[in-house]
Amino acid sequence: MSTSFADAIDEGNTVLSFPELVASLTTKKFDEKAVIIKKIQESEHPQSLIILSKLLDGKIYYKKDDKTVVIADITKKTASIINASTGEPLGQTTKKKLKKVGINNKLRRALNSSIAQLSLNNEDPKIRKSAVVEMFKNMDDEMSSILQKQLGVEKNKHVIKTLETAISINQLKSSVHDDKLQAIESLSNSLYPEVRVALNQLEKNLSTSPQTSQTLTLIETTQNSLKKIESRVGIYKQIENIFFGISLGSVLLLIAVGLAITFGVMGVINMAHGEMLMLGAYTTYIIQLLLPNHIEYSILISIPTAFIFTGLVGIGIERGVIRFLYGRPLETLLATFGISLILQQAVRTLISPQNRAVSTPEWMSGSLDINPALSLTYNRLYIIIFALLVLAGLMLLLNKSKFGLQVRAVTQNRSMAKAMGIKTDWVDAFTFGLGSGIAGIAGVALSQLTNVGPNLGQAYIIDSFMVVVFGGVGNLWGTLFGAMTLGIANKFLEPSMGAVLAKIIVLVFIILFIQKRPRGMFALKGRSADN
Amino acid sequence: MEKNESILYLNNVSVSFDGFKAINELSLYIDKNELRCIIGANGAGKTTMMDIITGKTKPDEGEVYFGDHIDLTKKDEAEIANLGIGRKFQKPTVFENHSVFENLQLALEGHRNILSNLFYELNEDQRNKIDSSLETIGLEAEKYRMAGELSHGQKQWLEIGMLITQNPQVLLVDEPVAGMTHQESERTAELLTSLATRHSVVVVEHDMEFVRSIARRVTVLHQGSVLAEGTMDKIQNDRKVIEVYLGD
Amino acid sequence: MEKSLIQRLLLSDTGSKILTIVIIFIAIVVPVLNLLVPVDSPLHISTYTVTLLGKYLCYALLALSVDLVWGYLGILSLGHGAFFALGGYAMGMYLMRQIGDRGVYGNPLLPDFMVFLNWGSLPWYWFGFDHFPLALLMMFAAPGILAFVFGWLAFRSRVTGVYLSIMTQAMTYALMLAFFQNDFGFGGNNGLTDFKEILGFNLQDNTTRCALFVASAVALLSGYAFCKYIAQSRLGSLVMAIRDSESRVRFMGYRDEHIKLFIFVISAMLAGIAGALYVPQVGIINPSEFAPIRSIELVIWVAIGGRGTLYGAVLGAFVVNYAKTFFTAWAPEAWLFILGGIFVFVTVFMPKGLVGIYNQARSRNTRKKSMKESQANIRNS
Amino acid sequence: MKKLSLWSVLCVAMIAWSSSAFSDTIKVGVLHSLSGTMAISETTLKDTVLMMVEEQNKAGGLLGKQLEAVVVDPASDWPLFAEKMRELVEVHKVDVIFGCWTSVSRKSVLPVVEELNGLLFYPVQYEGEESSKNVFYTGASPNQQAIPAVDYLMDGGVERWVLAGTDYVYPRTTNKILESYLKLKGVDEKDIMINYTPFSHSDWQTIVSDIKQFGSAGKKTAVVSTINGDANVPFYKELGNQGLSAEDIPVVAFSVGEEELSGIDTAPLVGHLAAWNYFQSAESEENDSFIEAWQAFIGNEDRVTNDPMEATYIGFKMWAEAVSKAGTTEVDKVRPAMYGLEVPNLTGGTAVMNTNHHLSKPVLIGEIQDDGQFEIVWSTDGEVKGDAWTDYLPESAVIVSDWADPAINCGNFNTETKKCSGQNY
Repeated sequence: MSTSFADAIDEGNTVLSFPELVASLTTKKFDEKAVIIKKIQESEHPQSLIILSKLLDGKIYYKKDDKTVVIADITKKTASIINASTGEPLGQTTKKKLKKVGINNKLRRALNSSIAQLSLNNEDPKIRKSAVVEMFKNMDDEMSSILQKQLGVEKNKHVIKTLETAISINQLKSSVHDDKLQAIESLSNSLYPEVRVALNQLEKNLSTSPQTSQTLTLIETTQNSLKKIESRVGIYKQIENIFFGISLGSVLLLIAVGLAITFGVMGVINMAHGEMLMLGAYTTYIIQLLLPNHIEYSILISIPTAFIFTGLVGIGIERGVIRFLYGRPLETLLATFGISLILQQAVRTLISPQNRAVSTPEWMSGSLDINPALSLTYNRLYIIIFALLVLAGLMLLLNKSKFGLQVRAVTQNRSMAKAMGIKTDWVDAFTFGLGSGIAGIAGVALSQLTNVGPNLGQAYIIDSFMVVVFGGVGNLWGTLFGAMTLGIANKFLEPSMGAVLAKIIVLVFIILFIQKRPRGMFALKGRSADN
Repeated sequence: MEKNESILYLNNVSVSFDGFKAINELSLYIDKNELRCIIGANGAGKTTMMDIITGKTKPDEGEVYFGDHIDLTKKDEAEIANLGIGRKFQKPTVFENHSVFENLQLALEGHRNILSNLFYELNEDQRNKIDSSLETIGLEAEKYRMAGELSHGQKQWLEIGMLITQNPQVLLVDEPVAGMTHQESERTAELLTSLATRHSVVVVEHDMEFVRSIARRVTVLHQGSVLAEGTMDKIQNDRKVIEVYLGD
Repeated sequence: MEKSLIQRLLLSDTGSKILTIVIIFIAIVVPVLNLLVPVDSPLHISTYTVTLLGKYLCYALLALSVDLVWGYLGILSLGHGAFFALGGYAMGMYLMRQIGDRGVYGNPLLPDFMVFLNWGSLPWYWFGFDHFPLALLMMFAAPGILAFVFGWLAFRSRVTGVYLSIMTQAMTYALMLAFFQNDFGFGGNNGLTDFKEILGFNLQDNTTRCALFVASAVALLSGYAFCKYIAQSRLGSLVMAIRDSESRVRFMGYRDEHIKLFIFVISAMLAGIAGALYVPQVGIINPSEFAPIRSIELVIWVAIGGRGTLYGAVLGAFVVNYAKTFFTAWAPEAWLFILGGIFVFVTVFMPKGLVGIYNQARSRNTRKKSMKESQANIRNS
Repeated sequence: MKKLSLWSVLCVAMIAWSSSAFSDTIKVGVLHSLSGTMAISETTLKDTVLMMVEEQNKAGGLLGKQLEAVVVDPASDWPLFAEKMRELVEVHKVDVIFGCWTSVSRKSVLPVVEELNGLLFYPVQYEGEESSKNVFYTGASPNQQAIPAVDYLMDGGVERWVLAGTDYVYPRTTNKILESYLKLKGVDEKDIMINYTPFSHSDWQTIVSDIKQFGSAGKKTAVVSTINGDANVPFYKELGNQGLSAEDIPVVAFSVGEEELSGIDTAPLVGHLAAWNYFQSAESEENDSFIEAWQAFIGNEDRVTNDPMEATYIGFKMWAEAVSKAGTTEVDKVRPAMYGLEVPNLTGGTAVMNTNHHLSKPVLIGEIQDDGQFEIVWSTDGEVKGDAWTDYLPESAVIVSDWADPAINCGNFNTETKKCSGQNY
């Protein structure tokens, strides 16, 4: 089959039927597949779009026995298959009997462009729009006239705008001076990188062509348009940077807020705090392992689970070790360091020394595109919101609830609180549990950003101490302020001096800052603070 | 004008913490070899006043002078201590892991820099000085005991003893009889009165009976400034004082 | 007179006595058994043991420096690894320059890592390190100056307790990040390695190794005597007075921040010397020595040995490191459980460390004895 | 008193320990971190060696003796690597050591293994610039990984390059080599962006955004990543979230293999590339049986295999063969027996040990699939000979390594000065 197909391509005139085309996807050669994809697109067969998008998703297989090309939906070891060229269901089979139709990046690009052309009439305006954007890269007159036609029937104003941009990009190549000028001017409002590329290219071409007054005007207009675009892009770049800073800040806030309880409120130098983060992240992993078909909800389930689990571990640590060490804060450091070693090795032994894969649910992937120059990633957005919610919840709990009152009473005057009938033992245990639990839910968030492995905690422990100390111990507003300041400072230093130097500078800044305010940003002042 | 006669001079001093005025336009003059008692309710600013004199807290405004021309607001704690102002804390503060003897030895005047301490040897004079301090505070028998093992009252005395060994011109004594038995209080009263022959002594105290037993001149602080000043009798009959302090 | 001073410093109490005897004993016996006894004799001590014990001696000196600031001055430094590493780097730079043109690229001036990273010339801060006296000076000065600057800032503004600990941690962390950078000119992650000789003696030679071993022992003992001298002086009383009640000291007219700075700098220099002796014996210095975890670990040695006694720190360094050596070979998968467990156990149940247990047992014995005596007295009367 | 007794216990333990070394097995030292930051990668290799030892013993051992693995934990602590190496050779008297990961650990043990004339097999890809008499390098050197990968991308029309790496020797050297190679191929300086990040870097927002901008200049752009293990997950996550797909800006990595992918949600990574000498998806009988044996040994049929494992496999097979050939485990006899030795590799070809102590191996390029495996999209025609010294750095171009040629007989022979430099033994 495939040899005859190769011959067919060589001759270039044989017309293959649609099923024959699809069947020839079983070839191993990527160049041949590229031609087939183009032909499938041009065939205008109702199955074309489905086949191409399934191919892009890696869902096209062929049966090892009779080489039937199928769309397969694989779960674990079984697969339900559909005949690709007819769309007729072929029932169940096992994964072992199928072989995947592999693609590479070149094919992915070809597929994307083919799918885009087939999607111009899609019902969803978003898909129509991205189909047009996909075409920016290779605009020509033929494409332009197709889009012109599309412009006639298009209703959605966003899509219309994109279509106009696409046509203008092509119009830059026009030989008519006025058309060119008009295109340049109209493109000055577009932030698409492709537009900048096209304008830059145009400027380059113009500067090498004969310098008539017309070309000079064109050059000037192009430069003005580019300048306008660049300045807007610059502004969005700054906004993006602030967003990066806030998002880094919110990660710092999440990892530090648990420590603000155990260290800030209780005075325990909790070196095992990082391992609480780690346990929270592993909880997410376990939940996903237990509910492989509900990845979408796994994070939501993980949050309370991690809170309870790490909270219980925290209570265990408090009852087992820390309660013997009150009044000896520096020694809690040593004991909790020992605990952190044990927890790390426990994870290595019980789960694996390797990192574990935690999937990101659909709703947390991708980004919110505000415009072509500014898009905010969803996972970061959610984490910012989540961090603020956690902080708010914690503040409510500490300031408004009876438990919070008891916590404050115990930390301010233990013996008095005891005399008033507060069970200080249990308040201590639950406060430590609360701090640990919050570290656990921070771990859930971290599992969406970074490695879930035994070393996870180590990577964050110093940062969390810096945030708490910088913000001022015992004050949650200080923690918020500290996290955000450090996050934003880091992100503003990073572009000019690189990630490492930025971090070093921030650390040196904290060291110097503590000289000025030995008790952090939001510290209590006056006599009581000195004792 | 009064500046010439007084050894300690506070004029219009104010300090505030987070908007709360702990000391409010306070003016106070202590004379040479005077025994002054300062009383006032909790939060009246007694300890903050001591903090200002000893350089722990810098006033927001106002003047603090030691002798005629030494501006204390420009000095830090160690400098002020070396000028001759000693302080006893509210909570007895001695070096609990050192013996009584060592505590007094560290308080001996002179030898405040590092190297001379590294190569320090005690001479006969200094031994005698320590012994005489021990005698003054009546702790001869406890000479080699750890300070941490002393009773509360003994610690108070030891701290006063350290002040004496330091030989300052002014002694600031914060609540010397807190937690003492009646006899101990009496002994402390004697001690302080005898000290006032050679030093200026400022005593901050709650215990009215104790104040009455030693006081020649009493200052009443209220909300960070002086409410009344004079002899004990005068104070006891002052209407304002009765209202805010003695009244309840 | 001279003799009495030595007696006072090294033989004044049981701990010091045992320590002095043991160190002198191994400083003599180990090299002899390594160099003079044939390899197949059962009495032969392997080079492995020599380097291992040499490493422990350096760690013990480091632990001593930590005990001086923690046990006596009351400052829990979580950044002493940085001083150790700086001393090590100073030695490492000297050793690198000693390689000369014997590097793999044969460049007489530049160390190998600079050659393959295309460095044109030697950075200015590498100049002079080919002279041992200057390098020796830097082994003291580099950690000393860092400690001075950091301490001056921190003690002047009265950063204390937990805050100070966290700041020392930030200091060593920042240095670790900096030294990890290849642009910094200290070999990045690979650090300095491939040393050939020290003062003209081949480092792979057993005699050189034994000499370094003896030098470490001597350094440890002198360091011990020096710390003991400080501890027994009036300055020592002051230092402990600062630990127990800093404001009292200040209101007595002492410049507590100067005293703290003095001790901190001295301690940093001791740590630097430990690092400088450590590097030629293990053959590598790398930024991971700056890792905050490392500094925490060495605080734990002191805690386990028992702080505030000096000999406790030495004991702790030996015990923990021997445990580590032993368990990483004996139970490679579980040694962290054991070590972590020991840390927790010691902090909770033995706040005064191993030395504390011994002292407690002894004082219980003496108390028992005195009780018996007094009972006997009562009976007699 | 207590202390004295402790000391005597210590001394006795040590003497007893060192005298227990003589027994009738061939000892195989395993020097891989089982704790600390490197445990993530290294425990797998420890298990691989244990499996190889077990298989060899089942097949009758070597020279009629059983093999015995001696496992120690250097705990990702570089000076400890040197100490443990000395322990293995001096105390345990092992005949060969399989171990180390990352150059710093190798550099740390190098003086020890040379001094004691040990035999180390280093199974990880590295920056080259080394050839020790006592070390066999079974991982890839830059010309077996980086340069073919760049060639492949260049054929695919890439004109603009981002060289992103973790700031340590391997990326620095590799990028130096690539930079000079790219310039040699006519790539403009402006079209190369170089970026270094610290170990375990976790916040990639700014850098990915920079790459995005760099890649939007109209020329086809690719990222050559020498980012080290831990930092990869957040890097790829950020790439996916900021919408940089493999079709737009492919990333080719030299330190991301199946093992690393098993810790990542691969869905957003599909299409990104890696260059190795081995992929689990390679189709050969040796590979199938190796995977089967591995999964059975570890008791997990989802456990993956990777390139350093193949390097360990080849190293072990070669050593075993060389020992049989030499009839002894004596290092000085085994070493010459290694040269020219051929062992089937797992991708269907043959690995040859060259006289510069580096292997000849094929180079493969794979695209990441959503199941965490690689689809092999390109491979070299035959085996590529590993270079100890790269030809693309001026200082190193003049150096060659040959341990068999009596005229050279050293690891870094300068062809200009005709001298060997930097040899300890």
